[in-house]
Amino acid sequence: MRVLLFGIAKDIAGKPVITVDGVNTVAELKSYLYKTYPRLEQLRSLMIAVNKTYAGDGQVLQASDEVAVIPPVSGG
Amino acid sequence: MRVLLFGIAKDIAGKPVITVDGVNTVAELKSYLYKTYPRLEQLRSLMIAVNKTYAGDGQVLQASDEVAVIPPVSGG
Amino acid sequence: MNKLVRIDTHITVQQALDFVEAPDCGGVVIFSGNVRNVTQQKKVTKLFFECYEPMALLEMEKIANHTIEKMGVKRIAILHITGEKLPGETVVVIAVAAPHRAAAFDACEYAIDTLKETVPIWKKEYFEDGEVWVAAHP
Amino acid sequence: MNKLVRIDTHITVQQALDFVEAPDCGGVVIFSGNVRNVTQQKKVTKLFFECYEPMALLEMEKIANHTIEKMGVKRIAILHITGEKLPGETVVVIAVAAPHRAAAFDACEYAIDTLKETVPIWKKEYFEDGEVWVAAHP
Repeated sequence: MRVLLFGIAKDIAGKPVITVDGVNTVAELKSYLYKTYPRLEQLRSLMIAVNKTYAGDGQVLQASDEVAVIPPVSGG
Repeated sequence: MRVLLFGIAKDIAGKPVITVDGVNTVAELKSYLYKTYPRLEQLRSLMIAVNKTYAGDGQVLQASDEVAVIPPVSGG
Repeated sequence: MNKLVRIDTHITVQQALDFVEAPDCGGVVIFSGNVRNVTQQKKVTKLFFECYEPMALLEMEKIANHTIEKMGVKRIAILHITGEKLPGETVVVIAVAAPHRAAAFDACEYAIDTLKETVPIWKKEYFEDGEVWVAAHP
Repeated sequence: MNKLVRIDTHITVQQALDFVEAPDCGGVVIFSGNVRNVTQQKKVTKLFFECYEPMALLEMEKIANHTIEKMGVKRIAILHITGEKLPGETVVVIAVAAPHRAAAFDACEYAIDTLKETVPIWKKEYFEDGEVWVAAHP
């Protein structure tokens, strides 16, 4: 599964897109991200968007989903 | 004493400036105005400004004052 | 100068914005009031504004001072037109710059609310079948 | 169309105003956010904004819909820039037209407050001695 990264999350991962396999839910994806990129745990918040909508931890992920890592937003 | 009139007060008096003598306070000026132009009593409010500032009924008027009749304002 | 009050035959949002914008304030809030084409189900053909100009400018300045001294505003512009206007045209613009945007919103709303209560300006609405001084009667 | 949401490299207050102004609404409230030259006592040299653009547009549209469906707004424009900006430049503009000005003030403030909480846009501040993603850490 392709996962998009933005802002400081992109800087921490060192790239704008990563490939993640073997995760079935948002919660599992977050665990994978924290294990792989521990600095993500220091952020004020970390949200996951699925198909351009904020997703709760329980949401099931499909291979075809557009998944994105959303660090704390700071627009405006 | 010259008294300036604006908006509907000017229309009711039929002129933009009137001369009023023998009034010593704002209250006396208002009485004179209501007697001379009874339609002024039908307005939602009637304020008097003395030297470009709203004045209370008790304020004493001097011949040199700039006196104005302020019907309900409706700017903006 | 941190305040601009002006009565003129033509005003624009851009004038007010240009006056208040500066790199030390992150947020600007603007109110722009326009002539409506319908009021109380009647078609408005034009509006006429009369001002007691020297007093109106003083009252506008009082409003500006209050927002700067008591409401956390850095710069404010209050512009009002005088004379005739057609539906859609701008009759009042208030722009407020403040370091905190909540203060800018509060001050801009205070300024337009107070202007409508205290500033000696009178609006006459023209309809197809007559004319009326707005808010004159109960 | 009663709403305009746009992410672009350059935006102006006038664009937003032109979209929302119409003779059926007496009042327009605008918020304009600009790059400050100082933040937390440090001189800002420039800002960089990154957007997750398709999702950001959807979130901006949700905000616009809420103001129209629930807050008495007739028309709303929400514009945000992407890319680099210098101090003093405009990064966000929200313009709201409503029949009642209190509703326009409330909706405009709601829109900018919500945009800052939900729209996936990230701001990096550049100082003379470094750079930081704003609000990333507690």
